[in-house]
Order: sequence, then C-alpha cells, then structure tokens
Amino acid sequence: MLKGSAKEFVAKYVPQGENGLEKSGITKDLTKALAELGFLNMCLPAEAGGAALDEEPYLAVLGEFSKYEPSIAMEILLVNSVAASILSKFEDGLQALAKTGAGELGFIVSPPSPYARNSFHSDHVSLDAELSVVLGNGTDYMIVSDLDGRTLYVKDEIRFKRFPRPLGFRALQWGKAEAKKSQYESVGKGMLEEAFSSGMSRAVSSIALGIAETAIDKTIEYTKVRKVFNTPLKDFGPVAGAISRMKVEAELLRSGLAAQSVDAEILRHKALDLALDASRTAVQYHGGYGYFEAFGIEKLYRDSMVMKMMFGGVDQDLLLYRKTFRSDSGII
Amino acid sequence: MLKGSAKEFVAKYVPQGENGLEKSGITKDLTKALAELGFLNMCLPAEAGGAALDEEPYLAVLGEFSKYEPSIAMEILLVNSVAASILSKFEDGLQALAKTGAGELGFIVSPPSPYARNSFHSDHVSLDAELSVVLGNGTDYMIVSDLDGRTLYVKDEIRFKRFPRPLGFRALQWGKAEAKKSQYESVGKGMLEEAFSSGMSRAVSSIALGIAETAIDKTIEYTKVRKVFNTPLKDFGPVAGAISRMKVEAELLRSGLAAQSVDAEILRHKALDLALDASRTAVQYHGGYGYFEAFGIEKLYRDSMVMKMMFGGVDQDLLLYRKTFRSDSGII
Amino acid sequence: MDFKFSKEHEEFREKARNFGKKEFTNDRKVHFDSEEKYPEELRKLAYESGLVTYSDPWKVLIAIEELCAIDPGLGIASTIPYFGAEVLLLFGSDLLKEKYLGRINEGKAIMGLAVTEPSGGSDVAGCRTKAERKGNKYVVNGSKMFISNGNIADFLITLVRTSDADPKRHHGLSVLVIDTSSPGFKATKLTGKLGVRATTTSEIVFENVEVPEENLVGEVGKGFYYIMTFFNISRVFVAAQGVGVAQGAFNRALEIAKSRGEKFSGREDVQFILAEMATKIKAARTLTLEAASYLFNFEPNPTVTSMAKQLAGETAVYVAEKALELAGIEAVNSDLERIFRDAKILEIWEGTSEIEKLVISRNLLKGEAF
Amino acid sequence: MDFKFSKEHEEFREKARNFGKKEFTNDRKVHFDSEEKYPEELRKLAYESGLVTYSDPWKVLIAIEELCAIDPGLGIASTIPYFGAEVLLLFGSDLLKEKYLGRINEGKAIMGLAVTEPSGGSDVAGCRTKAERKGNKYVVNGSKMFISNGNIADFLITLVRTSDADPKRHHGLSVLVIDTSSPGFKATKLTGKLGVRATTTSEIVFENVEVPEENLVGEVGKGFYYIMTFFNISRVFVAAQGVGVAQGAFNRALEIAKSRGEKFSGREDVQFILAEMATKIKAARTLTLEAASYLFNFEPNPTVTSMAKQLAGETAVYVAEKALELAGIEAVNSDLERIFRDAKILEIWEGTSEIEKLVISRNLLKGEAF
Repeated sequence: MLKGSAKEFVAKYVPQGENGLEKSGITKDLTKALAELGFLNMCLPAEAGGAALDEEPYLAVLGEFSKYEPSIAMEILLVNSVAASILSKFEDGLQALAKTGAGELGFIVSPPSPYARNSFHSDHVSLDAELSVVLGNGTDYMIVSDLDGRTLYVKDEIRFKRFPRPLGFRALQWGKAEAKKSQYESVGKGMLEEAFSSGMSRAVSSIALGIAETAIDKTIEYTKVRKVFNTPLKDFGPVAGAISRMKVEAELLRSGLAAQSVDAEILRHKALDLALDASRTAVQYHGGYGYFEAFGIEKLYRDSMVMKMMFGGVDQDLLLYRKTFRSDSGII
Repeated sequence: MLKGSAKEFVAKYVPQGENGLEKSGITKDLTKALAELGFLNMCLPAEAGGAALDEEPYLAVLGEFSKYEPSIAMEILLVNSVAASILSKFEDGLQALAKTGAGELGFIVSPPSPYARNSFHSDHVSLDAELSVVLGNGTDYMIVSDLDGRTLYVKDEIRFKRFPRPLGFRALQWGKAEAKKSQYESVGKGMLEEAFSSGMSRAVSSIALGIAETAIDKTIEYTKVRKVFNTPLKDFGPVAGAISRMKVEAELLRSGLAAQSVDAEILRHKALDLALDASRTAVQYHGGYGYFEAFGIEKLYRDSMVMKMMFGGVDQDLLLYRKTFRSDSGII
Repeated sequence: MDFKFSKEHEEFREKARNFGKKEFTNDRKVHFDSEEKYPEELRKLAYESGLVTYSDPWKVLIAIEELCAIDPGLGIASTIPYFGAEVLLLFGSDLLKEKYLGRINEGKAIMGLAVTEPSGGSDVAGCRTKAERKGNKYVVNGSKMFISNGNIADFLITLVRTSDADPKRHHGLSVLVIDTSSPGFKATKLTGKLGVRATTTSEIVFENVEVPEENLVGEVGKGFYYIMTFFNISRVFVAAQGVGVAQGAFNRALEIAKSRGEKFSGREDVQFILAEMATKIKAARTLTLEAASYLFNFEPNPTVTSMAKQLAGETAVYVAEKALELAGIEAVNSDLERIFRDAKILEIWEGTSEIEKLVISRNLLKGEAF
Repeated sequence: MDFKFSKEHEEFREKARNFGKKEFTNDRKVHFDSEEKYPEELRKLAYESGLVTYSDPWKVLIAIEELCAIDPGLGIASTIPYFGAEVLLLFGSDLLKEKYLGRINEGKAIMGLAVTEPSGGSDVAGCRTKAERKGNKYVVNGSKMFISNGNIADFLITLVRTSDADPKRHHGLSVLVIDTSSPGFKATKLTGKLGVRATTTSEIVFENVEVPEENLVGEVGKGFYYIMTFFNISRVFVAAQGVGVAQGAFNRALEIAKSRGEKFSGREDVQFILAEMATKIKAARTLTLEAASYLFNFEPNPTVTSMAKQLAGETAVYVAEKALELAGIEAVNSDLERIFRDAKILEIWEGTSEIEKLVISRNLLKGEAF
C-alpha cells in the first residue's frame, strides 16, 4: 500500500530550485525511496510482490506526481504499465519484475515505432541489437520490440550511451543502447505496441492532464500579479480568454477521466494536445521569464512535446480513426 | 407529462423533404400539437399549469429535437426557459405563461445585446419601442430588455415585420418589431440577460450538441459510402482524423453534460464551437451536395452559426473569464 | 521585389470598386440572393463598363476581388460568363477561338466548363461521360453535376472520355466544345444553394449529343492535362474571390466595431479578432498576388497557386464566421449573413481544400520549390 | 508586381546557405547549445565572409533566413552583433556614428539594445531606468532585463527616463549610448534558456553610470519614438528569423517523410501536415518580404510589419511542433528538438505576438490600409 503522497515525496527527495531533478536525474536512491513508499509496485501482480491496486489510485498518483515532477510520474508509468504488462506474462519475468517494483533493478525500454532506426540479429540463444532511442531508470534489463513486432526481454550485456540533453523528461535516462550476444526471451507479438498505444491511455492521460493543469494554474497565478501597462495581465481579454478556454478543457477532461464511459483513446489524444497548448501558452504569458529554466515553465513545454511525440503521433491516430468508423479508416 | 418522443412528433407533424419546416415554418397547429404532447410546458411551474419537470428530461427533449429539427428545439427553449423564467415572476404573467404552455399564445423575444439598435420611450402606462431583431413563435406578447436593462413584458399593440430569409432557425418567426402605446410591465433588471447567458447554458448546450452529433453522424455515414478516386472518403486520413476528433469532443461534452460537476458555462462555449466546427466540416465533406438544401447539411451550418451569434459572442465570453479567475478579468 | 500595383491598376481598382458600390444596390443583393436568380443585367453592365476584360488578367483579378468584397454572389455572377475561356485560348484551334471566343469577347455569349460528375466530385480522372467517334462527329452520352452557368451558357467546354483502353484513368480523356442548343442536351438548374445564389448551377445530361469533330480542343487523349492546366489558372482567380469575400466581411466587422465605440472596439479581445482577421487576409492576398504574378508572366507555379487558393478559401470562411461572431445576433438578417453563406463555396469549388493540400504536398515530395 | 529576387540576391542566398552548411557543423550546433555559449569565432567568420553587411538590407535579411534554417541559435548569434545599429544610423549624430558604428562596421565591436526592464516586459513606455542630467553628463541608475548581447557588447543603445514631468508615460524618455566599460555598469549573464542558447542574454544594472552628453541619441524626450521606429525595422528581420526557423524545421520533416518511404509519405494525413506547414511558411515569407520591401524603399508599413512578425513567429512554433510530431520519439535528441526549443522565442522577443496584434488592430481602427 502507498505510504505517502506525491507531494510529501517530492518535498523530501527532490532537489529544490531550478528544475531540480533535471540536473541530478533520478538516482538509484530516489528509485529505492519510491519503491519503499509503494509507488513502484502499485499495479504489479501479487506474484511479483505487487499491490495489484485498481486503476483509480494509480491514475491519481500519476496525476499528482506529474504536477510536481513529470519524470517521476513517467518512471512510475514505465514500471507499472510497461514492465508489469510485459514481464508478468512469464515466470522468468516475474522475478525481475518483483525486483523492479522493489527498486532493485532498473530497466530501459525502446518506445515502439515503425520508423525507429533499430537493427536486430538474433538466434535462439542470443541477440545483437542496436536501438536508436531508449529510456528508463536503469540498464539492468531492456524491453524492446523487434522488426517483426516481437516483444523482447533482454537480460544482460546491455550497453547504454546516454543523451546528455534530451528534449524532455530529463531526469530519466535517455540514450542509445546496444545488446551484444545478450540472453533474451521473446515474450509475444505486438505487446509493447499495445502497451504504448491503447494499453496505457488513461495513465498517459493522467500525466498529460497533470502537466496541463500545472501550466494553467501557474499561468492563472502569474497573470493575476504580473502587470503590463499598469494592468494585471489577466485583465487583457485575449489572455483571460485563452486561459479560460484551456481551464474549461482541463475540467472536461478531468471529468471524462473520472467517467468510465469516455473512451480512453479519446482522452489521451485530447490530454496530450491540451498539455502542449497549455504549456506553450504558459511560456508565452510568462514572457521572458517563462523562457528560463528558473521559472519551471519551459520544462512543461518540453515534457508535453515529448509526451506528444511518444504517445500522440500520426500512427497512434490511426487507432482512434478505427474506433470512430468501427473499421479500418484513414488508410488507403 | 410527455406523451411522445421527438422522433415520433417529427415523423407525424413535420413536412418531409428539403429542410421541410424551413419552408412551411412553425405553424399555430404545430405549436398546438407540441403543447398537447406536453413539450411546451415541461418546465413551467405548476401555477402556470406546467409539469415542472427536472432538468434531465428537458435536456433530453431539447437534444432529441435538435437532431431532427433545431427550430422546434429552439421553440421549446424559448417557452420553457425564457418565457417561464420571466413570466412566472408575477401573477399577471402566470396566466399568459399558462396559455403559452398550452400553445394558445405565441410570443417574441428580443435577444439581449448591448449593441442592439433598439429604441424605447415609456411612461408608467405605455411603451413605444422599436426592436431591430426579435424571434419567437407568435406575436401575442413580447419580452424585451430596455436600454437600462429592465426586462419588459409587453402585452399588446405589437407590430411585427418578418425577415423573409434569416440566417438560421428559419422555421421560427424572426423580424423587426414595434410597440405602439403598448401596455407593459417591468419585471426586473437583468433577468433576460441572465436567461440568455448562464440561465440556460445547459439547455443551449444540449441543442448545440444535438446539432453537432447530427452533423458528425451524417458525415460518418456519408464518408463510408461516398467514394473519390475509387476509395471511400473515410479512408483518407485527414477526413477520418477530423471526424474522429470531433466525435471525441462530442462524447466528452455528452459525458460532461451528464456530469453535474462540469460547469454549465464551459459546456455551452464548447458545445457552440463544436456545432459550428462539425457542421462546417459536414458541408465540406459532403462537397457540392452539402451545399444544397436538399441534403439537409447546410442548414446545420447556418443554425450553428446563429447559435454562436446568440449565445457565444464576445460578451458572453466575459462571464467565462470571470469564473476562471474568480474575479472580473478580461476587462481593462 | 515590388509589391505595389501600377497606377493604372490602382485606378482600375477604384473603378471596379465604384462600379460595385453603385450597381450592387441593397435591393439587388437581396433580390438575386433570395430569388436565386442570375443577374443578367449586371453581367451586361460589367461587360459594358470594361470591368471584365481578358486583355489584362491583372484587371480581371482586381475586378473579382473588389466586386466580391461588395457582394460575393453578384461579384462572381458578373465575372463568371467567361468561365473556361483559358482552355480555348491555350489549346483551341483558330477556328474554335473565332467561332466561340469572338462572341464571348463581345459580351454576347456566356460559356462554362463541364468537368465534375455526379459520382466524381474532386476526382477529375474518374470522368465517365463518353464521347464516341462516329464519322466526322462525336456522340456524347453521360452527365455532369454542379456546373456553373450550365443552364445559361451558350456552350460548354466539356471533359469527355474518348477511350477506355488505357489502364491509367487520366488517359483517354478529351475536351469538346458543346453547344447547349444541341439536341439531346439537357440542363436542369439546381436550386436551394447555401450561398452564391446569384450564380447558377446545373445538372447536365447528354443524350446522344452530336458534336462536330472540329469542336475537339487540342488533341485526343490530352483532356486531363488541359483541364489541370486550366485549374492552375482558374484557381488564382478563385483565390482572388476568397480574398475579396474575406475583405468584404472584414470591412463590415471593422465598421461594426467602430460604430459601437470605444467600449467595444477598445476591448483587446475584439482587437485581437480584428488583427487576426486582417493578418490572414493580408497573407492570403499577398500569396494570391504572387501566384498571379508567376502565372501572368507565363511561369505558373502550381504549388503556390494551390497554396493561395486553399488559404484564401479558408480565410474567407474564417473571417465571415468571426465577423458574425463579433456582430452578434443583430446580423441575422444582414449583408454579413449573406457573405457567410457565400464564403463556404470557396473551400469547395475549383478543387476542394483537400485537393489543394494533396497537390501541394505531392509537389513538395517531388522536391519542387515553393 | 515582382516576387522574384535579383540574380545577385539569389547568388548571395546560395553563398549564405553554403556558409551555414559548412560552418554550422553538428559539433558546433550541439556545443554552443549545450554549453550555452556565444560563438565568437562564428561571428567573426560570418563578418569576414561578407555575410552580414549593412550596405544592402536585403542581404542581411537573406542571411538571417538562410542561417536560421540551418541552426537558429548559431544563425541568430552570427547576425546579431549589430543589434540596434539602425537607431544610430537614423537618429545618431555624426559624432556617434563615427565613434560607434565605425567599429561595428569593421567587425571589431558588438553592440546591443537595452530597452526591456524587469517589471516592464512588453511595456516600453513603463521604462524606469533614470538618467539625470548633471553638468555635461547623464547619470544613469536602474536596471534592464533580457538584454541580448548584454554581457558581450561594447556598448548598448539604452532607453532611459529623462523626465517624470509629463503625465503621458511615453514622453520623457530618451536614448543614450552607454559604454559597457563604464564604472557602475554591471551585466549578469542569464543562463538556463529554453532555446537560442548560442545567443547571450543578460540582466543589467546601472549604478551611477556616467554617460557623456554627446552620447544622447537625437533629441531629449524622443526616445520612445526612436525605439518604436527601430522596432518597426527590427521586426522585419525577426520575421525573417521566424521564416528561416520554420523552413529549417520543414526541410527536416520533409526529409524524414521521404526517408520513411511511400508507406509513410504516401499517407494523406502526413501529406496534409506537410502541405499545411509549407503553406504557412510561404505565406509568412511572402508577407515578410512585402514588409521588407516597403521598409527598404523607405516607406515602412508598421501594420504589415507587425503582421509579418506575428505570423512568422507563430509559423516557426507551429512548424517545429508539427515536425516533431511527424518525427516521433526518434527526434528526442536531434536537430529538430533544438529547433523546437529555439522557435518559441520568436513569439516573445521584439514585441510579443500579443503586442503585434494590438499594433495591428489599433492601426486598423485608425483606418490604415493593409
């Protein structure tokens, strides 16, 4: 069970000041602390030592962390939604999953994309692979989808070259990775794609919405006090209008997330768009200040863009189209 | 109580074919029939012979009628939300309201606007007035807001000059009106403004959403069968995408309308925007056919634009801003 | 780089504007819109005033823009009698030019272009109207849809299928000039349009219509190319329609804002809407002029042309909607509501916005500059 | 009407592009961005290559556009050393021109413009930095914020308040040229910018900085007018930055689409995104060139200039976002992600988009043509 709130955790473990965690990154200790408080095994199955919680508290935790530090929300997501959905499928994986939930193992995942510049050579025993983009919280093992769509669990011999300044979620580990004669297991086809598209739509929505709400709330507070032409920014109609419309959208999405009746795919698309709009607008209305890390605003814009790139691209769109027309569409 | 559904009513009373009701208009008989089935007094107070129903069935009726014939939904709205909220405030009005709910009296209302080119001259006894735009279902009496914001109930001597082809809701009576030495009562300040802005936000949302859903559904059906370049329109990504995104929005708004937690003002703004977007897109994807009355599509675009003009203008925006910032904003 | 019109053209613009202000009276605007009738007398007046002359395409463009700003329906109706003329000018034989364009240039005839079919929409290559060669004639059977001027034109530049043999659909198409007085020709006026109701639109049926072989435009089998070439010309003029419509809506919105005084026009949200309208219009206009400049110097740039057409159409619709939003319900029976109804056609005819985007992107992917 | 560059300018464009391709190596792009450092060597190289020359403003504009398309940070950094020069050119005494512009023209000095204040943002007239006349000197106290080149410039064109008397806030302002070597001048480099990290941005404090009276630009009390005049010039060049950034993002998106083959680039949704990007860029570019054409012919049109600046900034941001969306997560560590971070500043500096819209609408309400 959870032994604390996101707010408390962040206050205790996350360095304060200019985009604190972006500089230090998510350390082993921080991951350990997250695990001890129960955030890393919330949704893991009992066989892997998990709490097997419902979706509701999970979404709440993701949403709350994303308000303070989206990178931690993303780490929680990777463990509880990605690792859990893949590794829980077979016995050998359960052990690694349990250790991941306990903060003892870290892993990287290669976000599935038909256009990734990845290469694979494997036989029944071992795997050689090069992955152009991976992210995660450690390099003890790796989850990746090969060119045939098989989801692979790569157990050892992983080399990782870290990107010094990726666009967003900088507290996580981003980089290129290589497997060299690595032991691996093939877990199933299309599982990773499924996890990254519809599988974690509501969880992704919760993170995106958290970022959006933070951007909106900070902008509301700032425009109340910041004056131009001797007038608070909020008293300029277009400023008030743009913020109001976004707040409206956030409230609707919040209500939609609570209602089980609204389609998850739908929520994800709209939440991703809103996060990008709200964070871009936040930078704009914070003016020069918004452009500097110290204000903690520009980071929201970068993180939102990464969310959109990872979960809201043109390929994910096709799934949405299919739902609308109850058949394939959008493809000739 | 209601003695039938919108669908049944439309099938029985509304002329079929090219925008049926637009040509014939809402006749006395049709109003009478609406009243007999209980649609015109749903929300009237019992003192005026009304059914005093809850909001839920009222919204459902408005939504359903707006799918078949928005002008009827608007008539129901004018009686149950406008006339009811004004006339029920005083004894003399209750009688007229009862007759309106029974389909025996028709009235016109002048949508309140600070920029209306209206003129008023009154003493305690009688009123001379010129109104540049009024709409309604008869000219037995008139409800109007004067330049001081007083809501006036004008009882007789009303001259009405009908616009032959107003932009939308053509089955209703639109025109200019004059009062000449008319008897009147002043009912209260700002009541009509209140009715047209937040007072009937959810009801307006329901109509707008009904129009939007009709536009979306008709477009989905059309793009499934219409082929260009030997391919159904729905298989073109941008077509599928635009429709899917609007359907998404409609579902969210539908869920928001059901949830009491979502602010009504918010819903109205978004529903009005969606109706306009969806109906414009519907015309576009129906191509040349959408441009002709016979297809029943262009009408949705006109009606949506009128909804936006009447309920979603820049002045109504200010109310939304105020909610966001919990104080006046958007005004210097 | 020179972004200014010559003095001659500026004077012509003034002339066109004055013509529109004088002749497009409120009565005429309302009458031809509500009656859905073609304003034949305005066509003649515009011709006699020298407003529509193919001696200088810049003048045509200017006239279209100015007249559409005053009333889109009447503006288009007055400038559309020559619709399709460029096909003859570029590809027609001397005989055809003399036989048909002469009467057009004298203002004595109306012409039109018959390409779209009921099943076809934007899909020009899907043309099913058949022309079979029989002796020294073509025998035409089939139907066309949404044909401007269809029921008032003296002749129509018509796309027909002359061969089914080629597996590539856009091969096997040819262009014929068809007299509307030919036996077997039937035009049915379509009524109930959302807007531009002063223009006329028809469904056309060809039933064994005989067309003399000399009415073939250019070569057999090149029809698709001729029509596409024409669209790359006409789209510049349609873009000018869009710019004019948008400007007309803007002018009225600006007037309304001013007339409501500082309390309204001083609001920043109102000002932003005005600024956004004007910026879009300016961008669409400048782009349209650039496309025109290439075209009129015989170096057409289809990518820029499609960009101009798409942007101008979008702008017309956007500005018309925003103008009504600013105006509020007071405009429910006004010039602005008519302009709003007129605007939408600009995203549909002469290539829908979707078709323009495909043209643009396919050129981009081919590496063409823009 | 002529929308084509001269041969000389086309050749110059080629030269600028080649310079950027050669000198803006990947290492340099990454280094100056990640280290947040000013590329002094590139400034010199650009100067020595004749890329930045005020003898022909068209060339400056072309250089900005081309270099920003290759790397916005390096592109702006290489072309910004002259920032503010027009104030001296237009309003400075011969003495000031000689004393300061000479060194600039020889590539030996860097200058900047100090207008924005910590509390002021877009509100130029809210200037609080005070200059008190004492004998034949001004004594300056106050602070400036977000000043480009602030910590590397040899001197700054500085807006100061010389009088509090007038109730109209924009009166009582003047412009001084202030040497950064003056005692009491302190510039603190601000770090941690989202983008354009190869440019440098500072907070500046003036503590009893003494400025000789001859360093007054033009007349006392006309500072607001001078700065506004300057913005109407500089915004054209900032618009060119936006066009360049957008084009750079588009070029990369197009390459990515092509490299993924027909399965990706053949998708209509992908094609629409490309078409929409390109159309926006084309419109912004043409509008920018129009604004430039008026300006360079000494007939500036502030309305069109503000439209160009606003549209170009919006386009840069839009295209950068859409390019990343097309590219997907593969671009998390790439040229495109850097361009995305760089783009946002174009909606903020030299007048936010909001300020541009107000300028536009106020001109429109005054009845100015566009």
